[in-house]
Amino acid sequence: MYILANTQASNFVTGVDRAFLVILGISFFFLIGLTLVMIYFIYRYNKKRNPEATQIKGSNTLEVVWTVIPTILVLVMFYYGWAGWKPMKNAPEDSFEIDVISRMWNFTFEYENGKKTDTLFIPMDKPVKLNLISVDVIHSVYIPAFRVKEDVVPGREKFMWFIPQKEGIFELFCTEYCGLQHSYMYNWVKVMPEDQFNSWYADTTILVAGTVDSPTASGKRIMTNIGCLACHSLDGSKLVGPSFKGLYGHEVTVKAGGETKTVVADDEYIKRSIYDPNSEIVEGFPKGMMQSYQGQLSDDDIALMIEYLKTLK
Amino acid sequence: MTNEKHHIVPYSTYAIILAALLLFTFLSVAITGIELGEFTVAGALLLATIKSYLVLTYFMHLKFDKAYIRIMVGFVFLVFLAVIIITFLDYYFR
Amino acid sequence: MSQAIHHDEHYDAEGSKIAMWLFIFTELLLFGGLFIIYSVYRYLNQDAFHLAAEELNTTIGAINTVILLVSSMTIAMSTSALQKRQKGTTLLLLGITLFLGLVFLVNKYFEWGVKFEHGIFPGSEHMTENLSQGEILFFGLYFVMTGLHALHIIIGMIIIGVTVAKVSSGKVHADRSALLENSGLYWHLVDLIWIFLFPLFYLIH
Amino acid sequence: MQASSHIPHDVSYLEYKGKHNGLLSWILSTDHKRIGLLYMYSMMTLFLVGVVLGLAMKFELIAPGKTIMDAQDYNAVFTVHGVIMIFMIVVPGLPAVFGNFLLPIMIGAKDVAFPKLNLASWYVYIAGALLVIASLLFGDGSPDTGWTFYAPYSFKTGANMLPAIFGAFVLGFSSILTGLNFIVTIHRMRAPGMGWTKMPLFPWTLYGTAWIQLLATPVVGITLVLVALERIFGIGVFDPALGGDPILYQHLFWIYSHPAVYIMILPAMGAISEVIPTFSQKHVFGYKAIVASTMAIAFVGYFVWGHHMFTSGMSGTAQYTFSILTFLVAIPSAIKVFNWISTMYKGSINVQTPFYWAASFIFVFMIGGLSGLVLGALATDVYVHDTAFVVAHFHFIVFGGVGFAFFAAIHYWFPKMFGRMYDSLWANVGWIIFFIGFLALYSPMFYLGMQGMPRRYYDYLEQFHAANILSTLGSWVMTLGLVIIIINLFRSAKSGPIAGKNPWNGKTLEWTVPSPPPVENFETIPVYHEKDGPYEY
Ligand code: HEA
Ligand code: HEA
Ligand code: HEC
Ligand code: CUA
Ligand SMILES: [Cu+2]
Repeated sequence: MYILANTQASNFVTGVDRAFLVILGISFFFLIGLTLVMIYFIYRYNKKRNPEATQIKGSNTLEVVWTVIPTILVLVMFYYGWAGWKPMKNAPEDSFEIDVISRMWNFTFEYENGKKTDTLFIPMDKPVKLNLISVDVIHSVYIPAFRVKEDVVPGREKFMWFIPQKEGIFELFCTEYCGLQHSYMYNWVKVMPEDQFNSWYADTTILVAGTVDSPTASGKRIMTNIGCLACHSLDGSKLVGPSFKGLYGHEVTVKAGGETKTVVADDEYIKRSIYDPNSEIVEGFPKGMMQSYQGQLSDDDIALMIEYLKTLK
Repeated sequence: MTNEKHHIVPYSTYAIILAALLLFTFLSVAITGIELGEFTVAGALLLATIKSYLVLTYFMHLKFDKAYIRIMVGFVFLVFLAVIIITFLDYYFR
Repeated sequence: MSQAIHHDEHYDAEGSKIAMWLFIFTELLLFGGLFIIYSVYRYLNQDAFHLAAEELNTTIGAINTVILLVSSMTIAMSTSALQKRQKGTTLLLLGITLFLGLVFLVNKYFEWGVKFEHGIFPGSEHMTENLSQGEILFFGLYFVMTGLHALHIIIGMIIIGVTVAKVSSGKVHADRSALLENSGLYWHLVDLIWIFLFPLFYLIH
Repeated sequence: MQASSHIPHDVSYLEYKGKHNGLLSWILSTDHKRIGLLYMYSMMTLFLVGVVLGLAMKFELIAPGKTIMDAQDYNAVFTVHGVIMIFMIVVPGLPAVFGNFLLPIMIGAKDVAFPKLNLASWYVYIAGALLVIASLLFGDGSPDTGWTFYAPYSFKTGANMLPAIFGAFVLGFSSILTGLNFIVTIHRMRAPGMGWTKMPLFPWTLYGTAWIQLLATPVVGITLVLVALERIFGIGVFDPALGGDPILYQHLFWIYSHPAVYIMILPAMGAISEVIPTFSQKHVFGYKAIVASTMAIAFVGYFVWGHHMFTSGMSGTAQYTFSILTFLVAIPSAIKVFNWISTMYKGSINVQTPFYWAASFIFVFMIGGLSGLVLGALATDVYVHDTAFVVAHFHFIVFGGVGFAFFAAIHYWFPKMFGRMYDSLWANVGWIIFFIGFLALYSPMFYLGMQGMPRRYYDYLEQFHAANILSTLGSWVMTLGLVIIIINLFRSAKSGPIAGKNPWNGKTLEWTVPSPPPVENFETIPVYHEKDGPYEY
């Protein structure tokens, strides 16, 4: 169990696990103790052994005792809970900042130098601050190994921070229910020693897609990374959005501003659909599910994606 | 199950209360007309509170009812107040 | 344990009064939820709320306040009249109350009408394009809260209507006045809510 | 208010022929006992739907990947499961079934204060339930937001939300009307001489519950209306795109839904507080402390809602205030547990089926409640919030608490309700199987949560597999227990041996009337004297 195999993966682990141990300790004490007492009473004062009950109506002393003692205990629990949580609220000034863009149903991590990834790469032993941004509904970033969790609320600026202290790969889940693919909205956190991280970070060539891949391959990669395929299938089946299969060059019936019209899915249309998806709504699909990718995808990216879409006959 | 005799409130009492209520209404219109900054809201709400107190006690007969009904009413308002205050512990300290 | 004499359940005025009060509590909290929302958004969007409140017509608001207060008095008087066994006066006072309620609604109708003409209604293009978020919230709340209040006026008028019928047929009289008292309580509740709505929406700017 | 004079007192409420026959004599009856049974049968039906959905989820989760349904179905299933269980079963559950049946008898009255309103509440309940069910069958797919309807997802999703939201609203109305009726009944209709301190504990908990129903339900009502308006008109109050704050939605939702959990548990505690003294043949220990803790739970429970939002980004001040208040509300529950166990001390314990249920209630309630303390503390809640740990917590306490209390209550009052006895042996067999299945079903979820498995997950990583298998097996064992229990009760209601007036030697008023009770309960209204009281053995 995480709690017992104290993995020390971040600076918060100690505080949180201590709170767990205190609360669980007291809880087990009462649970086992009271259960045993109850079983003993049932056995000892069974009708067979004790045919005549002794009427006792209560005892004020006892009532006071068992009000005061639990009160003290819960205040102790509160204290440990508070102490373990307090440091989570303030990120150090010199934290390494990463933007987390959450959308249905994936996370994109954007670094200050423009790198974008779908796995969170972070340096060890340095405070990391994640700026949490949602473009649609509420999500939540949860890294169990680090004992951190924070909801990502649209329209609000939020953050979380931690100091990774252990090299390795950890899970990162979305824990706020956010619709169809909620359970697939997980990713990995890769903690690397600082020098290794720095060389990864400095290497911006991976950013420049297309130098190694063919245009269609990089188009497909971009789409997979940014999460289009969560809503759009490649095989003609209907998911949240229309399938990409056979989309390019065909006619689509859309509703725009109350009117229904047909348009041909050419480059312009696809670009519009990505930058301003809610101006024209494909018939039979809900408005407001797809959010604009303006600023997330460049025109070049879209060109590559269109190349890929063309192959999906 | 007893049908105790009601206290009959004379018309004049109601008329006086109405006059007071109207007075407070115009007062609050006047007050919010002048710039008091922060205090406008407080002033308007204070007057509204006084007005609702009058309505509750006289129009709604609380003054003539058994004490426990008054206690219930007070309790409900307190609960509501507490809920608002606690909600603001979030918004105010953000 | 001994057994008492059989006593029949019958008309329990106090019981139905408590019931009415309890119902009023739920109504208060129903609006209470909206007041919480209002105060939070007001706190978060002070300036926008000021700006938006300018749009509302204080005069109409004040007139409506006066109307409601007067109607509250008339219905309160009607209980006294009933207890004094003045059936005619009771009915007259109730009639005035109903009439005032109607006038209130007519005013409201015109007030909303003007807003609609200016393109101010939930989801309108004018709002989403020209107004700030705080103003949209203000008008959203304005329509919900005054709308719900108007709904309560309508319900209150129906209840008073029933009371009028029962008073005139003699089913409600000085010794059985619970229905009248309860419809009075309900009407005062409507008044009570307006006492807060009025300054919150019309006055504070 | 019925004309009472010509209703005979030697005919039981089950046989009494009023104006109507057959089904009509039930669905038009204003007799509180018949209404209680109406609620019971309608709840049982809905409950079976909920159970089947629960089992379906567990079956799906037996292995990662798709087993029997796809993700959209799973999301709809847990939503509907949650909505049915919360809004239709456990919130109205004990008050509507046992409260209706027993409250008037226990306080020495002939009926509730407003019998017609009481019947109307049942119709409102059915209307709400049908609306929710309709959202499944018609429209663009079942609701898929979880029972919490969190904004903004709840007005973004393409699913058929409106009937479900409106249904929940209507159900709330039913709950308010029942609460209102009970408060007036308790204030006005207690038997002569029965002061507040002589009222049995079950009516006391109903009283506390009724106040929460009255004061909390309207808040969720208006909130749900706003979500509906948001969907229809786009008024913007919770839509971040229009300036609204989704966190405010959560505040309002939990202002109701946290007190709602005490609506569920208080009557359950009340039922347990009746069962334990009767089977210990002893005066309840600390009557006043139990009453005071009931009211304290009802009151403080109103101010702790924020503990559901520790990760949503409330201010720090709000977070620790809510945490402290949450801990404080645990104290009265602790007091109750201590008093129950002390009641057994030096009793003469008659270990029968209801007592088994009551004792196991205390056990599972402690587990559920103590796990609540883990959730109430800030550091630990941040870790386990929205994981399977929370699911385990609330199944232990909602279902372990309310469900076990329901079974304790039905086995306790069954002879009173139907005039017949059930087969104790089968009842006990059902209990032990159920109990074992229960522990196997939900305990693994604690473990899963501590491992970091989020809730509302259709699919999961391989490391969570083993515990999920155990949990699924547990659900089957428990269902077996449930089937045994239900069959036993149904058979006995028809053909069990005749039970006397007072098979358990209870001391509360319901044991002084015949089983099943006649239509107006008492031929003459009982009077309490100085020495009389509900638990004077
Ligand atoms: C019947 C319903 C019920 C009851 C009674 C409770 C009781 C309690 N609940 Fe629970 N709760 C739910 C139903 C209930 N809960 C539900 C349905 C949810 C999930 C909603 C959702 O998200 O879908 C939830 C979620 C929930 C959360 C949010 C978790 C999260 O989402 O992150 C929290 C956090 O504080 C919490 C805390 C508590 C506490 C402290 C109590 C306390 O009242 C418990 C008190 C009891 C005891 C403490 C045990 C008995 C005492 C002793 C054995 C003596 C020893 C005790 C001491 C020393 C103190 N609950
Ligand atoms: C009373 C509440 C209640 C009950 C009884 C149950 C019963 C069951 N629940 Fe529960 N469940 C919830 C309330 C309840 N659930 C809620 C609120 C959620 C959250 C939904 C959400 O996330 O939105 C949830 C979610 C939930 C999940 C998590 C979904 C997820 O997060 O991925 C799972 C997983 O397996 C599950 C399983 C089960 C199973 C197998 C049963 C059953 O099969 C167990 C069978 C039951 C019995 C054998 C008898 C119980 C008897 C009574 C309760 C008394 C009856 C009373 C009367 C008839 C008046 N439920
Ligand atoms: C949250 C779900 C979701 C995601 C993620 C998503 N979309 Fe969509 N998409 C939709 C929905 C729903 C529609 C139909 C409604 C509309 O037109 O806005 C749609 C419509 C479209 C259309 C028009 C399709 C047609 O048949 O005319 C295109 C093109 C498109 N999306 C491309 C993309 C691309 C490229 C991405 C990723 C960068 C993406 N979508 C991500 C939900 C999504
Ligand atoms: Cu994103 Cu769940
Ligand atoms: Cu809670």
